[in-house]
Amino acid sequence: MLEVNAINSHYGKAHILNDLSFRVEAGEVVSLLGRNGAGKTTTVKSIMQLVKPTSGDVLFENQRLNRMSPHQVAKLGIGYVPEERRIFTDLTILENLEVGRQPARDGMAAWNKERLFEIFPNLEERKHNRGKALSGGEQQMLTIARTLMGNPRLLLLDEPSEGIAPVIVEDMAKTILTLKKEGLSVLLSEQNLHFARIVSDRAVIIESGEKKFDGTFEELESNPEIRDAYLSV
Amino acid sequence: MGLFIAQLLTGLANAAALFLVASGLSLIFGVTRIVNFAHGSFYMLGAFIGYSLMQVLPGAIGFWSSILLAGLAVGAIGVIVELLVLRPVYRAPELFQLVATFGVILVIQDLALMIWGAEDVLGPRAPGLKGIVRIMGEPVPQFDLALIAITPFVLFGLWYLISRTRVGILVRAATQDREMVGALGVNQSWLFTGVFFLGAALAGLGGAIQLPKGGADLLMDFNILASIFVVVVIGGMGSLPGAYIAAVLISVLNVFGVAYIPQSTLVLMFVVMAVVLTVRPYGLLGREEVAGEHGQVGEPEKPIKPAGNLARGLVALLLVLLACLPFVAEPFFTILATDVIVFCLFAASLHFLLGLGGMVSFGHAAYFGGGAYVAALLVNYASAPMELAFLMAPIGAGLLAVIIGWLCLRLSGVYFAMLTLALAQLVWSLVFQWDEFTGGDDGLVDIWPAEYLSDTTAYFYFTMVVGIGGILLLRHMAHTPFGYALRASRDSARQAEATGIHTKRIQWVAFTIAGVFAGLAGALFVFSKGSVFPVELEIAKSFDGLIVVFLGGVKTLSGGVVGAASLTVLQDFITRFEYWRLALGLVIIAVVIVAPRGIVGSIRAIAEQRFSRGEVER
Amino acid sequence: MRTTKRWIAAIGATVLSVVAGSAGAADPIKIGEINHYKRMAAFAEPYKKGIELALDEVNGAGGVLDRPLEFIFRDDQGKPGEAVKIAEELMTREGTVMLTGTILSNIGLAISSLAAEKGYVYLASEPLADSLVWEKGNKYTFRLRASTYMQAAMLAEQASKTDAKTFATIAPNYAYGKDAVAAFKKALTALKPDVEFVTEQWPALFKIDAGAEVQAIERAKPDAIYNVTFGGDLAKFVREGTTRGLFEGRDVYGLLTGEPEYIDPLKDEAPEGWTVTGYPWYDFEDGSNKAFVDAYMAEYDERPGIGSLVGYMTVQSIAAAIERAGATDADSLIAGFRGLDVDTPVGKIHFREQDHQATMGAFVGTTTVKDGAGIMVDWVYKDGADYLPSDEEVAKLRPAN
Amino acid sequence: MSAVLEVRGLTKSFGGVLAVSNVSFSVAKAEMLALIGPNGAGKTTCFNMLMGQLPATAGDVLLHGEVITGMPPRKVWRRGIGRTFQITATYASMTVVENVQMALLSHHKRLFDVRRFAHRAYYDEAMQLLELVGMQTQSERACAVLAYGDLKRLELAIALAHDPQLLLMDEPTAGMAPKERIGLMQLTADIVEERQISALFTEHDMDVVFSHAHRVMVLNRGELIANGSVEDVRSDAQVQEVYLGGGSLFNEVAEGDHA
Repeated sequence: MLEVNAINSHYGKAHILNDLSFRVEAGEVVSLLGRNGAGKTTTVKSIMQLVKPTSGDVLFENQRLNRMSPHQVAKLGIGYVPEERRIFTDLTILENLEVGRQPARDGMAAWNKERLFEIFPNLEERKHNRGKALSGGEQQMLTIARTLMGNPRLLLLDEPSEGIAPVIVEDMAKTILTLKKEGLSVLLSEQNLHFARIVSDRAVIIESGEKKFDGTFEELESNPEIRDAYLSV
Repeated sequence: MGLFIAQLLTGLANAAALFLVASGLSLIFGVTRIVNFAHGSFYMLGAFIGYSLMQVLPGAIGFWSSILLAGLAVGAIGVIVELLVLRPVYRAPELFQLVATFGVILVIQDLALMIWGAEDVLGPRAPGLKGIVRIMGEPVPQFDLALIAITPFVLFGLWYLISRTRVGILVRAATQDREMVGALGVNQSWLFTGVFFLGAALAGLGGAIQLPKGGADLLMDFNILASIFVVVVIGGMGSLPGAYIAAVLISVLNVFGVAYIPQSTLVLMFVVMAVVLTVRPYGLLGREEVAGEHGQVGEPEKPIKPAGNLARGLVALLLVLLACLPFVAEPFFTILATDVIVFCLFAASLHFLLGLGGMVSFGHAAYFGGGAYVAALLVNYASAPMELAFLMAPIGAGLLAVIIGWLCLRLSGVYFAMLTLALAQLVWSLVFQWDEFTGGDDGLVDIWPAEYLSDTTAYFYFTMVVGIGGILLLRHMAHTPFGYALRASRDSARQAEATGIHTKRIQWVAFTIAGVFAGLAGALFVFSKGSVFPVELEIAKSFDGLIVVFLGGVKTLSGGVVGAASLTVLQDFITRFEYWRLALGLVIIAVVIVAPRGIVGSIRAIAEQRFSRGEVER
Repeated sequence: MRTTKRWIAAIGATVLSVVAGSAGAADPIKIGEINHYKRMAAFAEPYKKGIELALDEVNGAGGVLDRPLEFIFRDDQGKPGEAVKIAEELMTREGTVMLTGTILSNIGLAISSLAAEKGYVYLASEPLADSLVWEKGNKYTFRLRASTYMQAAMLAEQASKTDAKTFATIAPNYAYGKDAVAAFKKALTALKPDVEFVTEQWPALFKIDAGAEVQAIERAKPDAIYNVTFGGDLAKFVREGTTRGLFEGRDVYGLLTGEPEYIDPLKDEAPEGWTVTGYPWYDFEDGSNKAFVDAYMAEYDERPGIGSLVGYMTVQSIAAAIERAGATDADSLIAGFRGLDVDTPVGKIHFREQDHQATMGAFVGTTTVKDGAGIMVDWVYKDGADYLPSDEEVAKLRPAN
Repeated sequence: MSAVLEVRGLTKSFGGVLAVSNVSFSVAKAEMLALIGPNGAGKTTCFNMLMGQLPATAGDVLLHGEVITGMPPRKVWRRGIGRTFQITATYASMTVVENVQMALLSHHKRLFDVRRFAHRAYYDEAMQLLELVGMQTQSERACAVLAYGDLKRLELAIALAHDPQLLLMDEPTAGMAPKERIGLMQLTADIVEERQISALFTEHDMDVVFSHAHRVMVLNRGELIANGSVEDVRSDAQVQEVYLGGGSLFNEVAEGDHA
């Protein structure tokens, strides 16, 4: 579904991603693990074309994304949930959802407000409230809901558990599993290993913009060297 | 009572065009964060295009459709400007785009002169609305009533568009975080273009709809600029109802001002603005600016280090070369070099504020002109010797900066900029209109230097010592603890405050220092020209300063000076041609597009790419 | 530090680019002409055409002192500081022998001050400020055109002949407007001590709020109105005033209102029955005025403005002064101008020795609309010599040289 | 043991909504006290009131018995409280060492000095602080290019520049890799121990909290619902419900992980 082929990305002068390659298959949830500064966010942004890779290809359903602008990428069916949440604080919840709305896609049930409120009941209660009145957890839910309104086939989640109370993180995990059942593919950038393990099928570990590991969590478990070097607890 | 109502209606009618133009500016600023200096030019184009259309389209239908078509045409011109000029520079540092819009002003001025000629044109009167209606015995023009009736519909239409439609939701979302809107699948470029179309169209509509009350002329672009900025700021940047309330407030107050204090014209508007912003810093319906919330803060400045020995040696050598100028070049070049140094000092003082302090002052001319006026007034009234007058100029300008700085520093960002503009305009209008004391527009003349400096060469050396000395002093200050504290207050006021730095006081002192050095430049200026006039306090002068600082590179230490020197020399050359405004405008736009980090910033970026090392500017 | 290096390079580049621009053939006498060609194009263009017309005539007749006369035109962007710089450049680099030009009074004053400081001769052609030859007058500065005071006094004379007792004034809120009102009040009060000024309106220049101004004047119920507004302000004032009936049954006196540059844009909405100063180019039947208008229209195929006349007379005055001086150094030129008599389209004018003001007068008449355009009828030419203060008064006003 | 900091009935309302409601607690000398709670519970608001960045609606803050409520942050700082921020706040246009020098210049009251160059001032002192947090090798890098975790460490160095009595650390380890988290907290613990100063910190990583805090307070919807030892708080039913969660999904995995 998504294929990242030897991309290099720079941020200013700093070389962040170094010949990074990995894949996400249809219906799969993949965790992108690594410590802060390893290049996780840059990877997500490079897929989204918010950062332009200087070389290499990003392919989504065999279409080359390079040189597209972010809105074209989004239109193709990639939904982006940024790290800093970035909800529109002056807009109501309903309006936030409206910003994300895109036409339905063939072969998938389109998301609408009613369906989303089933998954995120908290949001319905406060649908006329402005974004700034929401708690951190609610804001995070809204970001995901807003992105789902675009009916993506692949969801890019950048550190969704960051700064969220453990109890909400549990809800988040349930949500991701629900979405997986709906047929969505997910690429999850995470630091919370516990969380990543529950929701994802496979892990990709990066360090200094290079891939260090790609495999299932069982394989990761059986490779303590890798685990300790890049993630160790 | 009848007169009171008639006056109220006059005010409401006057508010119409003002609101249309200001709402367009507010909308464009809200979404694109561009302070569009060229908005007055759109207004002027609306008037001229509307006028031309009315010549060919007959009758009432022709009249009203001309107004609409003028709006659409100006909207289309706005789109062209957005696509060709602004789109390439959206990623440049914040506020850099205003340099480009300044280029657009120049280009449009000359194009309008080419197309419509120099003579003012009088707009045709509205067919069927030429007469008056008697309201309680007072005559009220029918067209005034039409304007009063139309404006709320426009306001409602805009309000509905912005708050009830999907497009409006997207516009508001983009106002806050345009990158995120793009990442959600919305083509934000077209959203921007659309907003620019709408904003420009509103300005064009404003220009066309006032035709029956006036006409079109080549000065109307700058003439409306200050008023619409005032309206937008009083109403709250980005708020349409705010713009309407402010337009009505200003217009109605103006009508009563004319009736009861006729001398108050000009000053009144700025007093109202100063009062409103003192009570409500973000305007009547504006909301607080949260720094960096728009996701386009731009990359931070590079760390700085004092110049090394090699660089110092080079500077010394160049100064020696400069000192040889009177011996090798014609006298005129000594005069030009004097002008260049004076302007460089002015730019350096603004850069100190803007670059190091992160405080964007739109009214820096107040201290330049203020210093010049202090010196001139002392010479004129107290027959002060040149030395004393020269010394008092920076002190006087500094005092002015102390007061204005105190008022403005309660705000930040664009609101700060706007308040500095308003207060500078207040100073300007006082000087302009208090002619018993300041000579008004006729200025103060015969302010010549002391005997021993009266020779052009002697004055050049004097300027070199004082001017370049001032520039070097400002530069030195950047490397001292105070300069660091100033940068710290800019980079992170939170951290600075949490580590014992009184950021507002640091900024206040810096504001004053910038005022002092601008005043020093003003003193050098007045004695080199022998006279001073209110134009030295005008918006255009402040803009000149901003343009050169941005053009030179706001995020580099030498940007202000390099920009000032380049522009002065370029201008001296280019104004020899007939359509120099067109040429200068195009040159400015070209530089903006080619070198979005400014001249020095771009040269440095190229050098860094080539040598790919060094995070430190020398 | 890159700063200074670039800066020098930039200077050097200009040096190179402009050094290649000297040397000529017949060694003309050069005059530096500074004006706001862009900022005030509607006024500066006819003025420049007037100059060029006169230059052709002067040079066609063999020039002055057997040398061709040449004007070097430069645009000052409407900035006094820029004008001073250009003046210096013209005098030091271009080799001009004297300066002339400007419409705006403030720039005229700036150049005049420079002229005195540096010893350049300056003929202020169009600026109207009274102080140019009086309070700020100096040895090197001469002025051609009838000043604000003179023209206001002409209108005051007309106003004194009616039985209007209460007056309202409206003038742009800056130096020229205030001078014009003060001069009118002074002259009128002198002629008719019992007049009363019931309101003074001061709209901001080019930012008039015409509806409000008309209401404020109407509220004061004056017998007569004295108008100094011009340009876009005038248009708006006239339109609002006409619509709201302000001018019905009132005498209106308009300074400069009858000049083609100001009245033409009003077309068929030009005010009727106002007493104004202006230039009735369409109404000359014969004589030197007619000859000038004909020559101008033959050359340019458009009507002359008052600026055209001033430009033409500027060249005539300068040519005459140089011829009379016999040399082009400053002292000779001053001697040439002082007491100079020049034959011009409006007749003989005289450059007074006591204040360097020329006695060029103005046309005063009544406005009306004919064939969709505003014109002056019943006009007379008033000689400026009759509207200047007495010599003692001038001596008091003018600093001793 | 006398209290370094004492908070009495601290309250903050934003337009009638209570963000922090009648919170009272004290911090003892050389104590590491954690303040935990869900996002939006009022932790940062609390910090902002302690430091003077936000005026309190009601209540008092006492430092060594002196009331500091209502003082601006810079004065609170001079009295001996240093803080780090949830969203890092550093001087992006300066080098790492200059960031620390800036705090030292402020500490030595040399901010208005325009005679000497700043980049030489207190250089050695600044380098020592950087060494303490393990940032000495990056001292000449531009702050703007630092990784997030390094910024957090730099903030700590800045906060230590004036030898504070109390450190306020708002989510000091957010955005760090697990190993770095432990390292930073261990470093903090060492400093607290060695200098006998106190630290009050907020944190979402329960591993960090439970392994380093001497005492834990839980804030929920502006109210302090628990205040006690790690064990007490961990087993508190209310805390589990509103914050820690049942752990149905996590615990087994987490346990396995630690094994």
